[in-house]
Amino acid sequence: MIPEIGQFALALALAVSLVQSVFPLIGAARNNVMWMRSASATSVLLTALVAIAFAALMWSFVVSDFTVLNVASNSHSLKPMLFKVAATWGSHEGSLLLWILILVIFGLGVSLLARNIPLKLKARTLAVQAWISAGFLSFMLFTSNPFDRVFPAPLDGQDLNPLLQDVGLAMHPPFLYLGYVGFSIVFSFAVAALIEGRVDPAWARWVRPWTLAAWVFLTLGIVLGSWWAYYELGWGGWWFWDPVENVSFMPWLAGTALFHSAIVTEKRGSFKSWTILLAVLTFSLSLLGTFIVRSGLLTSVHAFSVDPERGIYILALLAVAIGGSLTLFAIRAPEMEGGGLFAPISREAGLLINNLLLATATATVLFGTLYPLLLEAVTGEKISVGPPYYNASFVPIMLVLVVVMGIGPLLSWKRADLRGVLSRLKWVAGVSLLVALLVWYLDTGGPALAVVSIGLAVWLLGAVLTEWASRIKLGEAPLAESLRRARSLPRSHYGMVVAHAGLAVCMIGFIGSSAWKSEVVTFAEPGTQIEIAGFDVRFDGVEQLRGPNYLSRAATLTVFRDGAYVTTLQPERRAYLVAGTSTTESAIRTTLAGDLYASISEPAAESEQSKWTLRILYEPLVVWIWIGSGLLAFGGVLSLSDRRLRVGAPRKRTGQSSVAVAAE
Amino acid sequence: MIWIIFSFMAVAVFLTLALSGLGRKTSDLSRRESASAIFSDQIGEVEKDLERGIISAEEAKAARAEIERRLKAIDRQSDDKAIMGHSGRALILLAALVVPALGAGLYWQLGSPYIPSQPFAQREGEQAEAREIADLAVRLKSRLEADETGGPTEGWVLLAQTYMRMGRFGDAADAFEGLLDRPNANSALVSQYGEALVYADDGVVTPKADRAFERALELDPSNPAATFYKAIGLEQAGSPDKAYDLLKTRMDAEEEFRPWMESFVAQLNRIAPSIGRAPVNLAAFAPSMPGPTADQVAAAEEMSDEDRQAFIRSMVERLASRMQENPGDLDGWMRLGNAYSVLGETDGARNAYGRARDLADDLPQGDPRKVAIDRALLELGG
Amino acid sequence: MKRLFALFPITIAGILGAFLLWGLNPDRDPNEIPSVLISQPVPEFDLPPVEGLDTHGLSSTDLVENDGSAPIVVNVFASWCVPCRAEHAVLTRMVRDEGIRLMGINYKDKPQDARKWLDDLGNPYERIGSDLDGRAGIEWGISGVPETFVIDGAGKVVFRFVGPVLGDEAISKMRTALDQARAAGGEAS
Amino acid sequence: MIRRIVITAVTLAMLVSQPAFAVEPDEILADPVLEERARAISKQVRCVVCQNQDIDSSNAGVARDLRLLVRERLVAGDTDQQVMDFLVARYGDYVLFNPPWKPSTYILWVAPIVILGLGGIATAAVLTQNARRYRKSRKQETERGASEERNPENHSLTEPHA
Repeated sequence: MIPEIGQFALALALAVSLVQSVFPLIGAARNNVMWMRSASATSVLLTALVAIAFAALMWSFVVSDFTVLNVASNSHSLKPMLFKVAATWGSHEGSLLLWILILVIFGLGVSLLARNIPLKLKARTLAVQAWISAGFLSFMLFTSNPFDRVFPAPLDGQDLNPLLQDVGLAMHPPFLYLGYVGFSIVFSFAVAALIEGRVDPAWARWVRPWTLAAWVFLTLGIVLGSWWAYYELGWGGWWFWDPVENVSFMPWLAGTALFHSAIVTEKRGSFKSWTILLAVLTFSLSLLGTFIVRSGLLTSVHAFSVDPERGIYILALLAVAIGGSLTLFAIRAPEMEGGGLFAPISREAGLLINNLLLATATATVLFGTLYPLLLEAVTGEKISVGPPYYNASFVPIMLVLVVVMGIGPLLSWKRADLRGVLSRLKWVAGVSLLVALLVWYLDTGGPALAVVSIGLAVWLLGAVLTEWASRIKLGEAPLAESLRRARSLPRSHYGMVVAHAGLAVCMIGFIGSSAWKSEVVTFAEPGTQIEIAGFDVRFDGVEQLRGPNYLSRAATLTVFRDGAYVTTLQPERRAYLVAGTSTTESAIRTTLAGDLYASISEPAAESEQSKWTLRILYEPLVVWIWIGSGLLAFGGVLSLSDRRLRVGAPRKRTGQSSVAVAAE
Repeated sequence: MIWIIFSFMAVAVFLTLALSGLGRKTSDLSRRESASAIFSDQIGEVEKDLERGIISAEEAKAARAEIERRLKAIDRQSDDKAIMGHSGRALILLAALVVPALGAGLYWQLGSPYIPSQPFAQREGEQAEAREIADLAVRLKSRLEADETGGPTEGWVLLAQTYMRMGRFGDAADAFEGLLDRPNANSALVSQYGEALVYADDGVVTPKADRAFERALELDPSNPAATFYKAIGLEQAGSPDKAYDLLKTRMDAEEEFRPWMESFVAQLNRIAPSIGRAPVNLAAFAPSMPGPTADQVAAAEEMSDEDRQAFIRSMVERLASRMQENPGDLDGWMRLGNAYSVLGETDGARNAYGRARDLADDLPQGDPRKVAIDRALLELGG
Repeated sequence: MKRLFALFPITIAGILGAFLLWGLNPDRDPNEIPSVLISQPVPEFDLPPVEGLDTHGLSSTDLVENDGSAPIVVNVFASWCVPCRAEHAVLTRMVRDEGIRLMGINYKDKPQDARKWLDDLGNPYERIGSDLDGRAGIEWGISGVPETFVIDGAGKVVFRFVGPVLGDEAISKMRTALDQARAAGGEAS
Repeated sequence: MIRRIVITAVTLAMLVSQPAFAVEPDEILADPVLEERARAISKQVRCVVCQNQDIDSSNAGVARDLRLLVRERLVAGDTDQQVMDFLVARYGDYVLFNPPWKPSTYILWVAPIVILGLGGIATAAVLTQNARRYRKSRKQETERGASEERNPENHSLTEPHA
């Protein structure tokens, strides 16, 4: 019965979303307050209904109701409760339901929180949001219904791919979707502004916090996925330039460009049409990601289902959403210009260059991801575009961006003194050059890119600190004065400082773990000693363990350094009984200097059960990636907590005459 | 119960929609209000930044001047027209009515209200049964193996059939295999052996299985299961026309309706389009069976598409109500399931075949109806 | 000018959309890799027979020095490969009814398994080479088992089929390729 | 449970032979320099059966065969390029993660530069246009005194169709 309630709730939700797509929009065009206001009620209703459906599905997973096809094919009675819950969004259908749930929750957020934006803008935004909801609800109900039933029910389920039974990966999709879908609000705002034909100051105000929130979630989502790949796949990689990774990275890049450009739009009224375009494109790239992951269009390690019919449906959705909004853009954008003027050397110009580079980087990733498809369509030839391409194209662009990032925040609005800024940064430049030379000296013959990147990371870190120091007049004014200034510096400013420093920290991690990684792969028998990166690792043997739904072989590795005991590592190889597959559970000792990473595989041969394939890696500085990404996200949160962004738009001034509103 | 909940949900949706748009109106902002509020807030920020010493006095002055200019510009603009009141209320009420109706209609298409929830914990009976069967199989096997005379044929057949039910097709085939040389290995036994082989090979009729069906036919040329699988083998080898002929000949040889004909017809009609043969009508073989007569079918062919749908539907409804009165009729459930799938009503079909599947458990293993039900359920996503 | 710029995004999106639509066409298999062997002579390889089986081994010369204009079908199979069982009946019937010449490459298979398999299913192969280490498979550029190649009378690869030859579409593709090979062989001789 | 009984199209995934683990110790060459080269090559070669993975980290049987082959060729004295060519001759450009520079990939390789160039031109256009108007407005500002009311920057707010 419970699943059927979910099914019914979804059917109602689709109908409600249709109402919400129509009434507020017409209401806004015809100045009908009641119709515009109906959006608030419908968005509450929509959220309640989808939440009921989601709860129903989750309940079915929790109690293992195998009359629900989705449960039967993605769960198992023996699975740990945590993963039963997480399996709710582990499959294509369930994840789509989560997607929609987040979508309607964001809609509800607008209707509840956006008390201070013009009613018309709000009504139109919610209507656009409802179009998206209606599109995805119908997609789910007609092609991928999570509540399809089986009767008679199988006695037990088929279990979820064990690679996915992991905390990191269980949390990865919700964050990713919060990011993807968070951009939907920005998109709806942009389309509403395009329908209206003008950009309110409130528009720019509203776009920034939503963009920032979505960006923080997306950052965390991507990092969780990357972290999962690092420890779960067993060979210590964290980024593969796989199409599925790329499609989550593109909205991130575009979103980064978006909230930088929105700053200019809010503060100076410039770049309006560009900001609108970015808002549309960011969500379009999220949709493209959803499409690519779920259509089986490109080959990837971790795509969902391969079903061209679903692909056609999403492509149609994309055509309506992206095609429609960009057409609207083509009509409205030329009329939408004007804004504060500025000199070629100014904060505005710096942010423009930032946007140029980020947009180019996004386009490069998009092009690299889709090029195999384009070429295949034109010539039938099949090629692969892998990491070497992105290292040669994307990475240099980002390095230039890092140079600009060091300078940009020091520039003042309207007109800046570049010479003054550069002279303030000359010490930073000197130090980073020295560091680069030092690295080059220590690692002669190593990759040149690593040397350059380390130098640039130091440059960015130094420039960020310089900027902060100069804002609080550190060294120029008495210390007490500097402290006072440091305290009163707005939180959004600290957000910027922390996030930029986070990127510098990330860079150090990227370089360390890719340029100076060492690896030993060997057959190990009890007693085998392996030497790696100054550690002596002793293999003590393997024992059998039993988990709730798997059997495990756990190796014990004792690690010494200069004869002194350091730690014990226990990498495992798990065989999941129902799913019939094995996973590698690596064991990692993390320090700031680097990770000691161990994984084992099956015995070397059936006949030699005591001889195991052991893989030990030393990944220098890899933890800096996670720290740096944490700082990036934390910087976003700091900015969000800034009063100006949190409030969005101030409430109307008290005492101001209210505009003619029909009486109650 | 479920209908009460559904009605409650529908009413809640109706009420929320019907009342939407009413209520407090304090917080609605016009464009001008919102913009001027933001600009004055921005001016406040500039003051604060100046106080904090983030910007110089000159910068602050310029910024303030710019914002003030914008504020003035906004004031000069004409604001939105006065906003009207309650017009269009009727349409909202209409929408509030349409939404539950639309939701219900959609649910009618998608839902399966009669399938109960079956949380795993509440299915101890089934689990116990499954364990019992497994246990039984183990005991039966050890007893048969301990038997010095090799164990009675019936015992081994029972074991093999148990394995089949448990989905251990390879074991079932092995159990049957030991009986093949016994003098009482009849046609049914040999064809069941072949069937186990086919199941064990994911539905592929391997030459080994084919030989078994061959032998089953030697023992009893009228064994329909053996004929059925031989035809499937032929089709898999790329000779659908031969498969068609074989099935058709076997059916033509029969004087009256037999239950297995359903699956034969289904199979024939699946092959027919690809080799350009005429589809077969079950009614032609079973004039006495309840269902459309040849005349009715002929009449249906002359109808328009809509009429035909309606006609088929009325037939199906009659059949469905008959099944409610006579739920033990396996063939009836299968016909109903088939009719539903023709109409594209997957859930109805699934339910009907589900009922049929329960009844089919009592059938002997070689019965092609079982296969037909299982296949239908599989195709329906069951 | 501004209008032109504003049209730019929708144009790009439209073009990309068209490509994506093309990419969804059901005949396209994103995992399939086109063979570089088409219209090339068969690759060099020399495989011994399956141990304990009295069918001859297979080498490139058997395919090149093909006197008649009759095309040859080379089928890569293994006993551990489930789809191979399914296509076996089709290939057997093609040998029997259509008189094709079928050669086999037994890919990474234990001889005893292969023998049992052929015993169970029958042996339609004229020659079978045993590719224990998979090296011949690499020479043929195979990406999985089963794969089937059609070689014309002149020893050139005409066609490659990835996956089991099953179903009307696959069989008709094979027939077309065989006709093509016959025509090419006819010209050659 | 109903076992899939498949009568017609047996939809079966192609099986990849015996699973192994990424690089196995027994594959590793004694000569560290050659081994280093082998690893580098393996990381550039795409596994043909396992969707977007290099053969170095792939578990598939074919990937292992290819790894062994790469090492064999290196031991036989091939250059890196010769090894790559050997693989491309059998599997096509598809196996190269680093797309070769040739007519069909010219567009791919120049695209980033072209995009950056076009974007740069557009950015430069925006900047110079803006700078011209900015200079003009400052000039007017100084000429007319800081008369805020008539400052052309007013345009910033007067959107058309407002």
